[in-house]
Amino acid sequence: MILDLSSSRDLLLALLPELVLTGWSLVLLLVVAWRHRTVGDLRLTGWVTLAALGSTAAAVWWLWWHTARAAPGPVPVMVAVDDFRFVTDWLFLGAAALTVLLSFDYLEREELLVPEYHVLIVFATLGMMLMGGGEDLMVIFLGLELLSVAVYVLAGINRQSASGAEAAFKYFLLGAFASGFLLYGIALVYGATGTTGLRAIGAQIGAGGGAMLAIGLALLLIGFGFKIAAVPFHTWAPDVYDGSPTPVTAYMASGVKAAAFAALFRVLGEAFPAVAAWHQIVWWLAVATMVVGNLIALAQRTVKRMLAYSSVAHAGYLLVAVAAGPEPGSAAFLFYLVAYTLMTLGAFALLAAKGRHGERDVLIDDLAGLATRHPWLAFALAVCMLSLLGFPGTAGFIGKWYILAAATSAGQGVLATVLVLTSVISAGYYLPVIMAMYMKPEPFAEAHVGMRLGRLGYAVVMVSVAGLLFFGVRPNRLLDLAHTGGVGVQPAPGVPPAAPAVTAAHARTAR
Amino acid sequence: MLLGPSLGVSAVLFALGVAGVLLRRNAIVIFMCVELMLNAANLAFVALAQSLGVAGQIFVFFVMAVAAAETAVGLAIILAIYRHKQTVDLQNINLLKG
Amino acid sequence: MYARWVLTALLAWPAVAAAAILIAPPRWAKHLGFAASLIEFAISVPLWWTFVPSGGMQFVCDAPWIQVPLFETGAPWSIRYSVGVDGISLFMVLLTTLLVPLSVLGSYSYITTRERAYYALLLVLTSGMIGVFVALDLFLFYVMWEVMLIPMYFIIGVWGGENRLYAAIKFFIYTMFGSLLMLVAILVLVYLVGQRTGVFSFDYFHLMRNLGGLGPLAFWLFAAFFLAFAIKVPMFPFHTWLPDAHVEAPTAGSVILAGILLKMGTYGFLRFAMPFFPAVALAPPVATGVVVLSLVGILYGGLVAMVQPDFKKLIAYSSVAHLGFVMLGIWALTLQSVQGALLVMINHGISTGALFFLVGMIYERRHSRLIAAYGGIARVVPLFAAILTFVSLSSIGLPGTNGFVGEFLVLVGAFRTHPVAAGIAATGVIVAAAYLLWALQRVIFNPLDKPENEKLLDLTPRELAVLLPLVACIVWIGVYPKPILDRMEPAARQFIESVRPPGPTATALAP
Amino acid sequence: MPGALQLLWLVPALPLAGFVANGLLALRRPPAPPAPPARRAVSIIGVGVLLAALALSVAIVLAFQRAGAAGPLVFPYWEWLPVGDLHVTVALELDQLSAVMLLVVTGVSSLIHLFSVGYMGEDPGYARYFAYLNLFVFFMLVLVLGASFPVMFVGWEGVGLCSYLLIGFWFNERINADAGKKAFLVNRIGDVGFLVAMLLIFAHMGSLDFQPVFAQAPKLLAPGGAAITAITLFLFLGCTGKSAQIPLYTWLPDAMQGPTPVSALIHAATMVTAGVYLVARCNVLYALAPVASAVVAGIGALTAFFAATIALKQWDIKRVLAYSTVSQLGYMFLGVGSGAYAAGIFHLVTHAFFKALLFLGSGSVIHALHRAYHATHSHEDAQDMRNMGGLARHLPWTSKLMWVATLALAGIPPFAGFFSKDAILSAAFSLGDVHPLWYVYWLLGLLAALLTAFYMTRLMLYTFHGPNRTGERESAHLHEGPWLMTGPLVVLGALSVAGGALNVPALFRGHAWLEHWLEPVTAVATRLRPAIEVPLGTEWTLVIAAVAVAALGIFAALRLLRPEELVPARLAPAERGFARLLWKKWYVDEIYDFLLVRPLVWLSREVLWKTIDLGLIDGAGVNGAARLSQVLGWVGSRLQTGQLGFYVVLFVGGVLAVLWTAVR
Repeated sequence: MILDLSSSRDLLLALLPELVLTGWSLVLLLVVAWRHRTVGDLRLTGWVTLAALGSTAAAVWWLWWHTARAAPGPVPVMVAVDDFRFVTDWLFLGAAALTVLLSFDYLEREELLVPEYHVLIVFATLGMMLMGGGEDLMVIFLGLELLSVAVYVLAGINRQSASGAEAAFKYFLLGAFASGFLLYGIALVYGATGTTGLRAIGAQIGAGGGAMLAIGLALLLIGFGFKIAAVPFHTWAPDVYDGSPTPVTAYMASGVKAAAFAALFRVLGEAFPAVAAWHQIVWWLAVATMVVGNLIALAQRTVKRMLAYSSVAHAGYLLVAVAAGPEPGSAAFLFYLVAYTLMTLGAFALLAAKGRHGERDVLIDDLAGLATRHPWLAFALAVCMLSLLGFPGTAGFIGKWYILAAATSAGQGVLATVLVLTSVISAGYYLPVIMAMYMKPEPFAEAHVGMRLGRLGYAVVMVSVAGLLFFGVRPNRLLDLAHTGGVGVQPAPGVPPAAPAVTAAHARTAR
Repeated sequence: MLLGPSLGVSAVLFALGVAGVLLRRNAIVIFMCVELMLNAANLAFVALAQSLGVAGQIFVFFVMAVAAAETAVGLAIILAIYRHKQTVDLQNINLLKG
Repeated sequence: MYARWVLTALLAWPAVAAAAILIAPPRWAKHLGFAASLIEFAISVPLWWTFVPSGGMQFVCDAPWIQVPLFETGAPWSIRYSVGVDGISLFMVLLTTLLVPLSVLGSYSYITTRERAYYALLLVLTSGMIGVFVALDLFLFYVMWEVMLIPMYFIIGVWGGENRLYAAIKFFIYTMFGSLLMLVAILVLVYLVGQRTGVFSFDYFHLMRNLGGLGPLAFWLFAAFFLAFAIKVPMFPFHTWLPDAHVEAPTAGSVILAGILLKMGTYGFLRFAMPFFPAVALAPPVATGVVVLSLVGILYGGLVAMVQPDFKKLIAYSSVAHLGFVMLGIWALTLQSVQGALLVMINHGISTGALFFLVGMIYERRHSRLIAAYGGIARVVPLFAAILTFVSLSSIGLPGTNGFVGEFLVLVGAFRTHPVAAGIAATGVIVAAAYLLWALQRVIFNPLDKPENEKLLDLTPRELAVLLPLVACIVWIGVYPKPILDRMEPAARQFIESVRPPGPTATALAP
Repeated sequence: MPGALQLLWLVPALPLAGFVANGLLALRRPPAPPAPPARRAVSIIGVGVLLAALALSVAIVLAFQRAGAAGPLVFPYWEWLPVGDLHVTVALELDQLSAVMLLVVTGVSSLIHLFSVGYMGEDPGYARYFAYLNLFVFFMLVLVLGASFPVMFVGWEGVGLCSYLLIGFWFNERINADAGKKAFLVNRIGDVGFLVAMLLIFAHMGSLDFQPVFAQAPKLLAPGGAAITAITLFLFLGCTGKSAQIPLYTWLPDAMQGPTPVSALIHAATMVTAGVYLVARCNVLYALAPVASAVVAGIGALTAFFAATIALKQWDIKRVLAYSTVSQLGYMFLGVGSGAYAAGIFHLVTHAFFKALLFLGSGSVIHALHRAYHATHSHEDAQDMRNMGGLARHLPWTSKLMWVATLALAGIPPFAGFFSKDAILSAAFSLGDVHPLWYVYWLLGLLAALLTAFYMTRLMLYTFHGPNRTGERESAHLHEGPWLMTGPLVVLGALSVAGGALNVPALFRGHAWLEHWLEPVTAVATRLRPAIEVPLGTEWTLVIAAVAVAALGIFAALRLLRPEELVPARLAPAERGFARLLWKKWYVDEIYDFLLVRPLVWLSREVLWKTIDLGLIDGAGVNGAARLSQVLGWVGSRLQTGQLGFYVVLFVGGVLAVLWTAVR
């Protein structure tokens, strides 16, 4: 159905999911205001949150089902109405839901009786949805801030933990710093083009703008580069991931990063397809991120930090999809996000089951002999690791393969090569986990007695593992979905596709 | 009118903010520098608004709101870290590293 | 019916059986495994008769698998489940199905821990190996190629020797390094061909038909394929994973490694690398380089094998030498040499497999692979000594055994196109005799001076059951290889024509 | 075609069956000394198949003669290697040459099998021994009957294998195992020559079967051209390995570690003559390659002389005979090299007789001494002539028969050796006016004859005459072996006496039967390279010279040597001076070891394996890369200081880089 966003009714329809979630968030706030004493309250808010997320997803589905589209009109469109938004929304909601499921046991175990936790997750998710659907730089900025502010708090939600506090602290300071750049970039772009609407900008630029625009774009990239933890703006990520409570880490590694990527993708694809400059920048960011992330992960001993760096490395892989441009890259990008979210959540869920007090102390070798004690958990973790490694038979492989295909068909042969070479390095830190679990003896009899995963945790793990294996063998549906979603990100009509980028890429491969 | 100079001023402000974040060691001061950067952006918006229409000025309000929220949260976080470390000097806050 | 489904059955059955073993009681594991592999063999045997030598690709089964909508412009990338065998892969499949039951039987007493997992993995491995040999879709081929890594990785890493972890990860990363580059090459290939024809397909024949005129890029693509396969073969500078993997792997692992996995490299050259890029492969510098490398492999492998203190390492290095003959035969590109190469591939699987079995059997009794730990045991274990001698003789190519037939054909064929190389390669047989006879003397001859060797028990009926089929094959192929040669001749001819279009240079093809 | 001929396949098949049967018997557990019934079964199988084969081959040869087929008869059995234009069929070929070899091989083998029954009687590996022996005969028959180079190659390497197994028969003594390995490896070196020759032949003539190759060779290959010379030289390399010629002769003396009947059969009568057979078989090719023929003759002459010098100073009775064998093989090559193929084969046959006799004789001597020492539990070397002496009293038959063989070997008329040796020498001499080099060859041959006569006489003196040095307690136990051992000796003795009759040249009113018999085989060669007639006078001179030299040798030995001055081995002083040089075999083995073996092993171990493989490729390359990335990762993680200030610095650095890229 075609929504004429100039009419308030249609506008509300277009915003339905966000409105639903906002409403729920208010409800939750009220609930929390009265019920925040006992574990029961915690559970209650948790379930309410799940309900909120579910209903929002339903709302998204409703729009998707009616193939809602915005009518072309004079009024500047603030929020996109396309499949890209819907797919990413599902992604965010799913990540959030899994995180919540994961959090039930975790919060109880760590005695974190803070129902606000769930409220914050809802707000963060709302911010994500705004980022993924924002058709205007300002909306995206607001979404990002909404997200960030919520996550700052989540990072430090555990007031007892010094590391949690420090994580929140670092995240907050650097985050605010970075958002300063983002904002200034927006200002410059606004100055250069006179608008902040993405498609409007794209139409404005046409064949490319002046220095002001270039700088503005650069600053935008920096702002997003921080959120997606691209080298050299990644420095916060390991520490914050390390210090935050594990479910939050999972949420950050999957959802937050996904949101930032979605926004970045939309901005570059819709507003700046014709500007050649960002291709080079993204190209270098991708290479640096892949190399540095993988290399440093190689030197890690604790599982959590290793996973943190590996998420940096994966940001690099996703940047390759970005560098491939929206034309071939979008679908690969979405598919990979789904796979990545699943495997990250699965891995962190298992880590949460293994460890205590933030799991900062779980060494890779502490998993020794897990396979004999908890074969199924070991199997699940092995699947996640293989999927992270991009091994055939898992969704991780299809995702990586898809990105490679996109990159090669965009003429980014060198990027593809760097990607596979760095993946070889990544085998150097994913395999040791499997080795520890399967090939090393239990250090002592009670090594793994403490390890237990609640029913809901199991649900999370099973969902992700099942998803990974299923999409690894039969990804067709998901591929189609990703594709339809990817089509959403299109430059405004009449804007030439990023021809210079491809030629530049070819030149690069030729070199 | 005065577009160029006011943009220049905002740029200088922004640079100052960045420099402050670079050089200072006290969390509060750093945070103030960050606010400085945001305000630089605000100034740019306002300056641009006079030629590009009212949108820019509206943005400023958004940004101020956001800044306020950030401040609230930020100060709380700094407070929390102070509880743990009895200091807000960056030097001593490196539990997480490697 | 049979023709359409046999390959699918060969692929599916072991996987199903593996699942069954996992849920069955542990004490049944070995018997179930043996039964399953025997059934697998039984399924494959009729191939021998129903195969029509002149029929080209046969037993084809083809179905759509994954449709990857990559662009708006251009058709989707189609990945198919497409399998078939010709005169080249037929024998690889049969070799696999023959060696696997023997390996299972040979592991009965060797494997005492986690039997279910072991036999399940062995069967999964079987699926993977057969998949590599029958895949006619490059995506499927790649998937199988990698999938087969995991079971081998576990077999080495879990049931291997003291240094197994190092060997396992080395094997894994070494192989992955090559194959990932190959993946990029495959993608580039598909993309280029797709651009040219508008059909983005991984289908082998589609690519074969529409390749050519790749220009300088062809060299890099070939290089990627070459690296992947050369590591697997292994050719001279890329061989160092082999000794470690062979030595650390349990008997069955070594047998399958040497018997089948190595063949995948040479098979890759025969099926993909050379037919895809004949111009590059036959370009003087490349061709010369390969021939030189294979000569180095023959002599270097032999000489290094001669001084190995560890019997398994000795055999491992001897594999390098044998595979050198194969590479020489393939690149010499005459009918005799190519068929000789194929024959050497089969023979090496049989003879070296038998050698590994024998070493494993004596290792089980004495728990030492060091040659120096034995001596004079022919007096206490005459049967063992007799079979070991016989197999060694076949491995050094004594006329009347299979070893001679293969090497002789390679030499005869190679002599027509590379006389000098053939002459040098011929001296390899001296080295071969040197290292094996010397080892033989130090193991079964010489004074029986170690008291712990005096109580050794001779081969049990089960072990005989493992060895005698191989011995029978050794004699059969040595005396009457005609049935095999007839079945592979058309395929070999076709391979040569595909690489070097019939012309004045193809006199070697004239019957 | 007469029916017997159709059974040609059975001749090799019988020994093969014997091998299988005895092999299975040998593998019965436990491998204890077999009980008498089993032993009898083994002997019956082992010897029976041979006698059957002998009878059959006699019948076949008679049938062949009756059939009077001019050309060879080829019996194809099955296609072996049909690949493209390469067609190798498993086929046997019967012609005059292979007929002769057939008889020699089966005949001598049967005798030696009989002898072995007595000789190996007490050995625990009795069944294994006969299995190997039968297998050897099988391969030898394949060698002489094969109708194509590859089939012949099967036998060629097969006999090498059996010699390897039989030399190392008592494998629990390192020296035996070493000798066996050495034999196989040295033979392998020669076999590569054979292999390369086959490659050349196929490349140039597109076939590997004897008939087409020999038929087309004159058309396809320019006489004396590079191709034919290369082919023939590579073939000869094979011969030097198999037939123990310079430079590959060193394995044969060591091969004496095997049981004595084996030495008699394999290392004197049959296998080592395979090279001569090969050259005779390829006479067409050699006739086309004069240079190669000259090389063959030259190497032969040289070896004949060189080996004879070593034989002068050996104390081990079998080693004397071994070097004598090497030298006599040299003779044969001198003959075939000089184009006198018939003469070469003739000497091959006669040599088979008397050398087998000598070995078996020495065998019974050793047997006797061995039993003697065994009876008195003393550990003396039963093969050292210094422990013998005066055995003629204890072993009358043996000594008489060995004297016959000695005279035959020395070339004293009318014994067999005289005729064959004379034919070779005159053939060599006759080529002298083609090229003076041949006179040198002839001279070498003559000197070799002198030395031969000398060392053989020495052997006989020290062994059978003079005082006994075995020790008085032992000498009581010295006596002949059972009839099973002496019987074959008698037969061989008769053959050594009468063998010459096979080919009495016209000079002595004979009509060179063997030569005419072989004519169909050598016809082409003789057409290509007609033999040069020497005037009657010269021929007589040559004969007289040869006989005189032989007589001189014997006489000198009788005069110079003093058996009574000898002392038993354990008391004997070390050799000195030139004698030591000879005794040490000119140190050839040591030189090979020093120049070839050690450097190769060192290279392989220290350079190839430890340096290149472990050091460079694996250490620096593979693990180096892994370690490098680990180090880089470590450095990177150190940069992650945890200091927010530093993070900001990195951040701003990144900002500048990005901005620079953007505005550039």
